[in-house]
Amino acid sequence: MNTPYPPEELLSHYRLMLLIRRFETVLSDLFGEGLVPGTAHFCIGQEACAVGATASLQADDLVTSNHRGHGHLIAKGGEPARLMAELFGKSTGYCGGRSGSQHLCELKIGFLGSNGITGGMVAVGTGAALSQKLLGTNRVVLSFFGDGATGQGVLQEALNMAATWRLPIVFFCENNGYAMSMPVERAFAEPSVARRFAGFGLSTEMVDGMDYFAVREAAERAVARARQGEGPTLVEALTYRFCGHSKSDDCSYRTREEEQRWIERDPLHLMRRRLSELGLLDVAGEEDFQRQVEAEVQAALAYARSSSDPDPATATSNLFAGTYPD
Amino acid sequence: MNTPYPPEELLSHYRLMLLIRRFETVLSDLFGEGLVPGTAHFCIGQEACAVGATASLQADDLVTSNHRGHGHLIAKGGEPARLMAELFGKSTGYCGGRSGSQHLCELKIGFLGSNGITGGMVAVGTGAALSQKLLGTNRVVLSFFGDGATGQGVLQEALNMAATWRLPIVFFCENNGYAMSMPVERAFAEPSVARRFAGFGLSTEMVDGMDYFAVREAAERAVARARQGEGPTLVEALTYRFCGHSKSDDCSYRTREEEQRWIERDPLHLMRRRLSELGLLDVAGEEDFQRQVEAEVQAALAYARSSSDPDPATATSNLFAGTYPD
Amino acid sequence: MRELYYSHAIREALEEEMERDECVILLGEDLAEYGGAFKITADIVGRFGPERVRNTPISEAGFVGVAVGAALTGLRPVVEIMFMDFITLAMDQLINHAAKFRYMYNGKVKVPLVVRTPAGAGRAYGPTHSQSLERHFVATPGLVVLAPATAEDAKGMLKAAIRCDDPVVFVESKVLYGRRGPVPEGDYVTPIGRARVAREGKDVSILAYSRMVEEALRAADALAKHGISAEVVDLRSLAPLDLGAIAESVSKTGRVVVVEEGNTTGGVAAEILARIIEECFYDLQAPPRRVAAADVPVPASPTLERTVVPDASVIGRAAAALVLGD
Amino acid sequence: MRELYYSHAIREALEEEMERDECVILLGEDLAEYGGAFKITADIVGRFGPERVRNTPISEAGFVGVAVGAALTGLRPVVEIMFMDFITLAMDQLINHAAKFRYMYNGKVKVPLVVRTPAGAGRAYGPTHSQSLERHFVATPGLVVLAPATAEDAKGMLKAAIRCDDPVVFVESKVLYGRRGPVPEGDYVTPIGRARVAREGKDVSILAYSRMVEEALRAADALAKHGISAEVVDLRSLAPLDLGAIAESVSKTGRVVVVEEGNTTGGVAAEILARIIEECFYDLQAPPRRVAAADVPVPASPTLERTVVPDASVIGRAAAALVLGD
Ligand SMILES: Cc1ncc(C[n+]2csc(CCOP(=O)(O)OP(=O)(O)O)c2C)c(N)n1
Ligand SMILES: Cc1ncc(C[n+]2csc(CCOP(=O)(O)OP(=O)(O)O)c2C)c(N)n1
Ligand SMILES: [Mg+2]
Ligand SMILES: [Mg+2]
Repeated sequence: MNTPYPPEELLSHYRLMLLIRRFETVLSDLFGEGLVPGTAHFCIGQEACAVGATASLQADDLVTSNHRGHGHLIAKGGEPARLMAELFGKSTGYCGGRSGSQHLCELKIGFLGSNGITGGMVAVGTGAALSQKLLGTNRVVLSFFGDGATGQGVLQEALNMAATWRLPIVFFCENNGYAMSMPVERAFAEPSVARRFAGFGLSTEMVDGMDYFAVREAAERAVARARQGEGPTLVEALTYRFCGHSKSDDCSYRTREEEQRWIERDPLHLMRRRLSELGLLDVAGEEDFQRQVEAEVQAALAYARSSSDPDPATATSNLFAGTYPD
Repeated sequence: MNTPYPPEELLSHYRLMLLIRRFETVLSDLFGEGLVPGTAHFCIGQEACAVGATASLQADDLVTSNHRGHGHLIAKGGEPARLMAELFGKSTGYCGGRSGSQHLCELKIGFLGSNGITGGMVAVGTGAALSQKLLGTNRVVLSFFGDGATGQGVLQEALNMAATWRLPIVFFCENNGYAMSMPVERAFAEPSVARRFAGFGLSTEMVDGMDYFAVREAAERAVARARQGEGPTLVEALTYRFCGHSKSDDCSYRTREEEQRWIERDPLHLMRRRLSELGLLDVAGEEDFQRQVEAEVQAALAYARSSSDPDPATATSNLFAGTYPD
Repeated sequence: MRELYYSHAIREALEEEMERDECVILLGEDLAEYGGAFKITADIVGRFGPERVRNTPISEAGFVGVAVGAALTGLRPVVEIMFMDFITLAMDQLINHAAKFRYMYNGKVKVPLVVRTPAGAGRAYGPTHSQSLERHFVATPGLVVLAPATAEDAKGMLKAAIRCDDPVVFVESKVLYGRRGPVPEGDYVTPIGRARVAREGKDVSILAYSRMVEEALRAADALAKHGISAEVVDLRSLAPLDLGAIAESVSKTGRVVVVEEGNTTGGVAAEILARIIEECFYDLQAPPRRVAAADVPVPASPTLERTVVPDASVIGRAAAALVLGD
Repeated sequence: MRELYYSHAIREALEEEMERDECVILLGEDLAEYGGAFKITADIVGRFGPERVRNTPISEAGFVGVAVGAALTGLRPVVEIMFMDFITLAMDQLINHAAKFRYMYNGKVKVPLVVRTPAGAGRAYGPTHSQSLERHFVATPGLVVLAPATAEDAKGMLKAAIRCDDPVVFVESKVLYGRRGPVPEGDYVTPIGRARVAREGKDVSILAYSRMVEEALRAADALAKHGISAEVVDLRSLAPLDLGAIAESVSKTGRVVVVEEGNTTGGVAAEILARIIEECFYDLQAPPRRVAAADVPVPASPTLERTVVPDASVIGRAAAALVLGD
């Protein structure tokens, strides 16, 4: 048993997955208690997708995300504290409290943005890939979306343009089997996203979305193709959200047995097992990580709680860049 | 050499193709001389699609059409005179002069409508198919569109819903190689419409769109599937428009050689040859048809010319069905 | 009279209409078993089955297009757009299809379509889940736009909408969903095109709709304490507008504040101001005012959201300034 | 000064800006070799190549989305929507993406996007090829909306639009394309947010934009013959509006007619009337009026089209009635 990846990297990615899990779990509890405004969608169960796919990128590559984007942001280097502050609607949040959970952006870490419009950012990401191509940057775009989002025409249009123009983008679909309550088999005559778009003239690949290694390998192949000018790849990662769709959801549309089957393939367990098989992680190491992660999440929470609300006087600022009169 | 179709029917369909050709040719000349308001798109070269596909329908089946819809309307039983009057913007036109070339409708003959928004009517046709299914009518919808229209997300969304819900609809794509000036190979990484959507979970078929018999046979298979509750079929008919995209177009985006190759496969010639091989049509018969068709087109023209303009006082009528105050 | 939640009043209207008319069907995301994001349609699928209560893929353009086609051919679809913000994806289906068909086909067809959708801020859902976009539909000839403020009207107006042969955009309020009010049992219809005087007064007219009626009434209470008698008119039918009721109130008070939850510029209030100027100029004792959201997207932070969106205190101040002079 | 067609002035602006800044690219249907439906971009691809002058598939939502993403990441895309009527397909990209990004990401990004599109009736193209839909963008915070009436402004304002760091909807007029007027050579910019007095007068102000300026000037000529001195203000920047210029003209004349080619209800004129009421009420000697299209789609028949769309004679009558009393 070995791996081509540096042990330090694997451990730090595992730690990142733990961090995302803990962040989301704490957050979800806070929502449950009504302590956070608005709503949010948690990616508990899908951490191998966020971390495995992002692992294939360089720091200046770009990511676009969707409503379930906390993991993507953290995986791309986002700070839990500023994310938490954003969720609390605080001035120290990534977007000063304006954006909330679904509309995140931090260009400094190549996180181009998420948006509450399902599917919309995939076209935006495709445009970012066009920029990379025309500006000759050699950067790649990784665009995350769900199975449900593939119902959107604009996403399908973007797939075609990316394929036709051979843009440097990886379309990464986290197929977690449901769009809110809608099972993928009921929304699409062809439930596999990779098979559905196999005719679109781009590379497609299906991968186990619970397995960090599988995700990372597929994403690396796709990123390499993109970077070498061989055009886009659509990666379909089969995964599952262990939580409800958003803060209030009793998951009545799926069975406890199905949930159990997936929970047995918890990406954290799979990775932990693999790391211990590789001799990289023991119980003490795991506990240490857990402590670190807990501390980081609690610090994020403290930061968010102690931050100030945005100043109402700023409520209309930053609409336009322009200096022309309004 | 024989055919399963009644001779009378074949002859009348051939005559219909001649009629459409003549109608469009005369109309195109009139536009050239600036004698018709607005604009229009002629289907010269694509008559086997309109007539062959519509031949697979029963009278009360429904058709939706696109901007290049004169042939579809005439094939479904439309009167050239009322169509011509509509193109002239006259009160006797199918929509009282309001709709012009691109927005035709005549429910009496099952022509549900065309619209100037490329791709839009395919979703509308899909909705009509949903009605047939829920109302249990046993009717089928035939929805015409071009290769270019397949770029529209809403059309792709409709394909999926029809496939998922197994709706009684035939998606009939007239792939004439271009969307306006855009070659299909440049617009789509996968230029074949049938191949591009093969993964969508509907039946797909590619057919020679210059050959009435091939079109009709494919359409009949598709209509039969639809009527038997086996869901939608996407038929891709390879065809060519012998004319420009619309009234003013010098076709600089394609070569004269390419045009010549297709003109050698003129659907009228192919059908005429076949009919004479079948012993159904001789030179006298052909001349007779030509005379009939010429007379019909001239009568249509006379009708349109002698019709009155719409009364300006009616310009705002028929916006709402409602009786509530406005 | 028994009291119902606004949300349950809507559900009752749907159920009664589905019972009354087999052609009424529901289409939208997650509205079957899940009951929709706001549980409005909970349990309806159990009664009427999945053919008539149809979960769609996430394809707003497509399923609104499908509903338009279904409405053209005998069904009476009631579509749910989960948040009004997403209706931008179906704008073409509404503006270039549903709204135009009857007119452009010269009265040959009708489009008995209802698009129900929750609008408005107040829940810290952020920029893509808080908009009030009815302005776009009021500005589109051929559409009816309704926006009830009470549970009673929610039921009566939805019934009117479903029975109406024209396309209706039915604006619900996600905040009002949780309000209770008296609702008659059984069948009744609130006529389209008629405003309602929610509170009589003589010094100033406050015209509002949907959730803003509540704020207007609160403002009127406060004004009363200062000896100002405010009349509150619930416009509820935005297209057609009840100009008679508006004129009557304005002629009585001579002063008018028009309130809207959406942004200030280009909104429904602008149109109403224009109409008042055109119809009631000489009745005015002071320039009419509008109170609406600041011209920015709705921020997620509750502090900022409150700053941006109008409430009773801004309304009250505007009304008082009108009466007392600035 | 040399004279150019309005269409050629636009082309010159595009070429000069593409020359000046490599980041400027063109995206749209058929705009490369074919030069677009109105030949505005003819020959540009020859100079700048197909990477920067990029034909798209028929995917308005997709390619506007792509352009938004490109604008976010360093390019300055100028998108062409072939007819403004089709912009309904890209509404979500404009309203929920382009317009919101800067605000909701709290000023971290800019979206230097231009969407050029020909609007208006007058060519008998019918209901889906004749609309003036700028109202929707004026009503969306975060968008700049420009609508030049002269060749000089077409060039200067398009340059301003391209250099502007905010998303711009640039409304062209298909009728004005064929008008010539003086156009300075070389570089100049018409500032955003500034109206232009097209003709001075003292009895009544006629505020108009795009093609309606021509009609307003014609009306002013006719009014002059009856001794009425009309001032014509070309608004040209619809968002931001030049309220100063409007107030100045209104305070001079005390009477105002606002003209718009689009439908009456909910249009740009409604907003301007509302602003005038809010800002200039006590300057008014008579109720301001609007002159706009009847509230119906634009019919194809030239007779009906003329009836529905405003022209010099309706404007003149409205202005005269204001001055002389009804
Ligand atoms: C345009 C649009 N339509 C609908 C929604 C509501 N919505 C938010 S998330 C979601 C399901 C998305 O499913 P999927 O893409 O599979 O992502 P997942 O939630 O499973 O991660 C829906 C319907 C939305 N936000 N935007
Ligand atoms: C939404 C929309 N986009 C663009 C157009 C302009 N347009 C009209 S026809 C056409 C080409 C359509 O190509 P295709 O679907 O292949 O049909 P064909 O003209 O070849 O028959 C285009 C771009 C339109 N009418 N509607
Ligand atoms: Mg999913
Ligand atoms: Mg074509």
